[in-house]
Amino acid sequence: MTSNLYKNQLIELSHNPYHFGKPEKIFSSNEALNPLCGDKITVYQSGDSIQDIDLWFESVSCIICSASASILAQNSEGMDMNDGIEFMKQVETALKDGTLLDHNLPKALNCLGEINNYPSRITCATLPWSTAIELLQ
Amino acid sequence: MTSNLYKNQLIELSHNPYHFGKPEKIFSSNEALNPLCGDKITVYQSGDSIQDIDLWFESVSCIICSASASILAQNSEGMDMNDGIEFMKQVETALKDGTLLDHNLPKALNCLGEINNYPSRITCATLPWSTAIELLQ
Amino acid sequence: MASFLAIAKIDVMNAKREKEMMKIREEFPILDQKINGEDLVYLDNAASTQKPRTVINAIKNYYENDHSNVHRGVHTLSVRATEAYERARQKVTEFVNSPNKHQIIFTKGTTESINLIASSVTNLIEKNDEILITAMEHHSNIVPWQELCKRTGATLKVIPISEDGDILMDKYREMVTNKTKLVSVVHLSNTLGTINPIEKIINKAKSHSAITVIDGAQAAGHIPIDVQKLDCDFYLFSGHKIYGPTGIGVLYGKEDILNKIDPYQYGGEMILKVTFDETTYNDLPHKFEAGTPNIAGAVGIGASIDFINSLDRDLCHKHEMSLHDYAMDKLERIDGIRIIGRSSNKSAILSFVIDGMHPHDIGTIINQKGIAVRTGHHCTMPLMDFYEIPGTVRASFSIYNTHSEIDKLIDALKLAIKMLKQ
Amino acid sequence: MASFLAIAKIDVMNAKREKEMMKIREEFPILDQKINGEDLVYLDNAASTQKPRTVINAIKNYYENDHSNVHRGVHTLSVRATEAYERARQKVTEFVNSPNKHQIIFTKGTTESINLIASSVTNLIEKNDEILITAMEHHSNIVPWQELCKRTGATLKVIPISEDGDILMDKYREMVTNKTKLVSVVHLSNTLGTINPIEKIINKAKSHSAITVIDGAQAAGHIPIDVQKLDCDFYLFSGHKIYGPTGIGVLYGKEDILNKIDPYQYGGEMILKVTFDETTYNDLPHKFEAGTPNIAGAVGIGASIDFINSLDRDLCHKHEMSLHDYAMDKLERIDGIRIIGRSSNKSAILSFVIDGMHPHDIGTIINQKGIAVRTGHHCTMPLMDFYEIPGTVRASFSIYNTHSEIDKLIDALKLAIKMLKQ
Ligand SMILES: Cc1ncc(COP(=O)(O)O)c(C=O)c1O
Ligand SMILES: Cc1ncc(COP(=O)(O)O)c(C=O)c1O
Repeated sequence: MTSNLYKNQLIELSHNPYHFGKPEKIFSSNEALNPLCGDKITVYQSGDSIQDIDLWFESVSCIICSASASILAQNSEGMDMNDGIEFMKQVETALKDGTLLDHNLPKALNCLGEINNYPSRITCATLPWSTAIELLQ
Repeated sequence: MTSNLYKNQLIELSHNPYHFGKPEKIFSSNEALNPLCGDKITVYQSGDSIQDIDLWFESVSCIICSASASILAQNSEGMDMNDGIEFMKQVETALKDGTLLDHNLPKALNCLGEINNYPSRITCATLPWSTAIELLQ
Repeated sequence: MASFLAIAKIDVMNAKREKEMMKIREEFPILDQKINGEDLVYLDNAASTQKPRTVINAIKNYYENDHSNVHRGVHTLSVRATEAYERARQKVTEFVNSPNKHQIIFTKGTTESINLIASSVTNLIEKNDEILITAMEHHSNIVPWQELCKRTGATLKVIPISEDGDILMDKYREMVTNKTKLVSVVHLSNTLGTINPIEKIINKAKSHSAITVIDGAQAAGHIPIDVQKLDCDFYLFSGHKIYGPTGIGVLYGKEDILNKIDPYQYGGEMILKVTFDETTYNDLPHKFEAGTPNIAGAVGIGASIDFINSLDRDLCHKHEMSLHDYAMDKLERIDGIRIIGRSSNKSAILSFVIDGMHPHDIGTIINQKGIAVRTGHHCTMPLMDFYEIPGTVRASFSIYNTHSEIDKLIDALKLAIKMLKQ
Repeated sequence: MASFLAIAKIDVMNAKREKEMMKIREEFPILDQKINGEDLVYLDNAASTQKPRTVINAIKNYYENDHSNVHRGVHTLSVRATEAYERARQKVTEFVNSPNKHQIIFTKGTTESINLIASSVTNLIEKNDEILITAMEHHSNIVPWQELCKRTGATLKVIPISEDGDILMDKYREMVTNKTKLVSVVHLSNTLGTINPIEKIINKAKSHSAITVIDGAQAAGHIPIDVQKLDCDFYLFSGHKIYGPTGIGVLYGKEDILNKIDPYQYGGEMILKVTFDETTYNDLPHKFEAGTPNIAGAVGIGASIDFINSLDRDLCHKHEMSLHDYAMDKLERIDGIRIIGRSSNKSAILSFVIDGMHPHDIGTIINQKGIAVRTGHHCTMPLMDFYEIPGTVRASFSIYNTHSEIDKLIDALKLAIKMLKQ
């Protein structure tokens, strides 16, 4: 009877997040706060342009947020801007609505499938995505 | 089973109040409002000095207030200032405490003896007295 | 003969309607009691309505099952309390047809809602600007604007009313100019019962880009509110006047203006980030909700909205107006009575004075018969000055009142008059 | 051997005391429930305490029997509601030992109380004046002063604290000068548990004629308050943290300063006379209580004070501290734990962080075991910056908690650590 949210996969992801840290070359960046807990995340677009998505992030945050950021960085890599924004918006909405498992989204996201049972933690999961969308728009 | 407060004596007093109106010669005056109902009373000291008390009053007010003012004017008339203030303070306190009948006060006041059963009306009864005390002090 | 039949027909209809309403009356535990040995007749509904069992129980259940502080907690009770609080906001959103939930701010009551606006718009008001209110406003829709004018150098202007208690719309139209920055008007007058033509008032104000504020304290419980249709900038009301608890009120605002004006109170919840050098404010609605909110109060107002939604509002309206008309008719037959407020568009509020008798004396005497009316200036002193009276006796009717209660009111009034005249 | 006996003796005493306290626990209906299949362990008392049956019933009874609007009514229900409201004020008066009833102002809560002061003292603060707060203040005792400083040009200065979480009193004494116009300090820190030496702080401030404000949000439920002995200008707290309802708070003020400062909100009750040209304000406490007050909230806080008065407060204090010390001892044995707040003068609040683990993750996981703790910055972000942490896990104990609940907390924490370390 322990939490269903904190699965191995999620915890591992948060221990070894993808693209955690400042990239060598920063094209642009965006910082955001989680007003509920005061957590902070900075999302960077690496390289010379915003066309090919290559996101990195730094954060002081919980496992949900770190894992979510890691999934974002890995699964958006190489998308062009428009596709990327659309993808991110889709994920953000699905996280909020609790419909993550209903769409054809990257499997990696499944580990956040339970998040809608933890309403106070949804912002933790969406924060990287909303921050990235703001960055790209 | 009608109100015990509204006795004939009280109503008569209010219909024919003693010293109702502006005196010919005003030494000083004081106006007060009842914040609960917005009623207004002006108390006048008639004559050339404040030494011999001779109070008059004008008011837009309820029966309780008018009758109380009438009793005040009649029963303080001719007192010297110090005695008058003491008397008025005694009545004011007795009205508030509901001890009007316990003291050796003018009989005319007995018609206000029930006032402490009408807490929202106590200020109506005390207003002339507190206004007069302020005037004299 | 025809007219007699017509009257009889109305009576039957009224009686039928009243029978319906009596099921609702049973929902209000407070009404079933004796005052001075007589059945309580509660006709002070414009001051505060009574609460149905569902509202009282919603508050009790909240404290017995779900209470915790909101918004910042990850544990179950905190999540539940947050959901209960936000569900209440959703109910208010639908109740006034706000386009968004975050445009609903919870306050202490109408008075705080108006104070919030008058304080937070300060940065939008300049010297020589004009603020318009009407001659029938409640003190809470007068004094905050007086203070705003003091602070900013703006001028407060008062739209006059007719002897019947209607806003003089022609005068109003003349008064609105490009100097007019804000118009704040009561929807339903608590003293006169007048229902003001706020659609027209708002339209005219908007044609000069003035901010529009509607004091809905009395209206919200009686008139269905649609803020999108009204298109006002702000609409305000109190929980305790719509069968809900004390200590909770509502401010609806348009999104752009809520974003433009300053926060009102500062503290927890309303911030995004605090350092000793600088503070960043949170988004709507949190920007205007500093500190631990009245969670149980919100739950209670939510339950009161559920209660209202469960009513046949048209039936309720007809019942209230039938009580009003019945009382008016009987009152007018009493010698020396003067009705204050004779608008042709009225709600079930009846103010009157009786020649040579003070409202307080009347109120105290009829209370001996169990009858609760409000007496005095009803926080509308300037209106009393206009009618040159010290105050009125005000009987205000609600869904749970009955025609026989009005008979009792009339009998008690006659007795009071007899006593006071002697 | 000696020490083993000593420990055993304490345990017996604790157990005996706890048995006493369990009668009190039964008064709190909410505590008897399962969360995620486990018994609720409510350790979030610093955010909000739970309510005893007597408080819940007082509110219910008020609505079922006595509700009406207050102060201006002559009918029986209005008189009763007014008496209930003023009786609550009398209870608060005695609770804090205020010399007079009219020095007790009812507000929405601590946050509003502080905002009221920060707004109403504006006319007493000038450019170049200094306002002192400490590094451990709650946002509600920071942001209103930042805004006051913005408005007036005064400077906000922050009294530093030690790593243990104590105010550096030497530094404080240096900082108080003739420029110091106001000192606002938390009595009991909601994050650290530190009980500040407010008598000394107030004395020093008064020696330079500074206004003293004490945020008693956390203290009022745990420490007997005597405002006359403290001799502070203002003392503030919230109902919901002293077993009372949400939406009601208290501001105690000295009479002279309450008379000197401006009103805060404007409307009904707080006026003596209103014309369109001019308004005269009412006396204390009404000057600061505009609009229909939270009558049921006042009745509720009155009942919560009755409840506190019915307790053996010394016993309660010993019980809470025994829980605190027991938890502290067990926590310190856990690898990687860091206690935040180690003052030698502490209340039963325990904040901690665990190496490499985020408070939110811990809070969410132990909630699965029914355990409610608060996680995050606790509205003290600048304090988090001082300790260079994003937040803490905070377990705060109340009279109804038990030693075995702490065992459950510790077990759940160990499980969370195991999960998060894997
Ligand atoms: C120390 C302290 N001050 C102020 C507050 C604010 O109290 P409220 O949210 O009840 O207004 C709190 C409550 O979180 C607190 O702990
Ligand atoms: C028309 C009107 N406006 C404002 C108010 C003030 O409402 P509250 O006292 O609930 O703040 C009232 C209530 O008396 C009212 O009738």
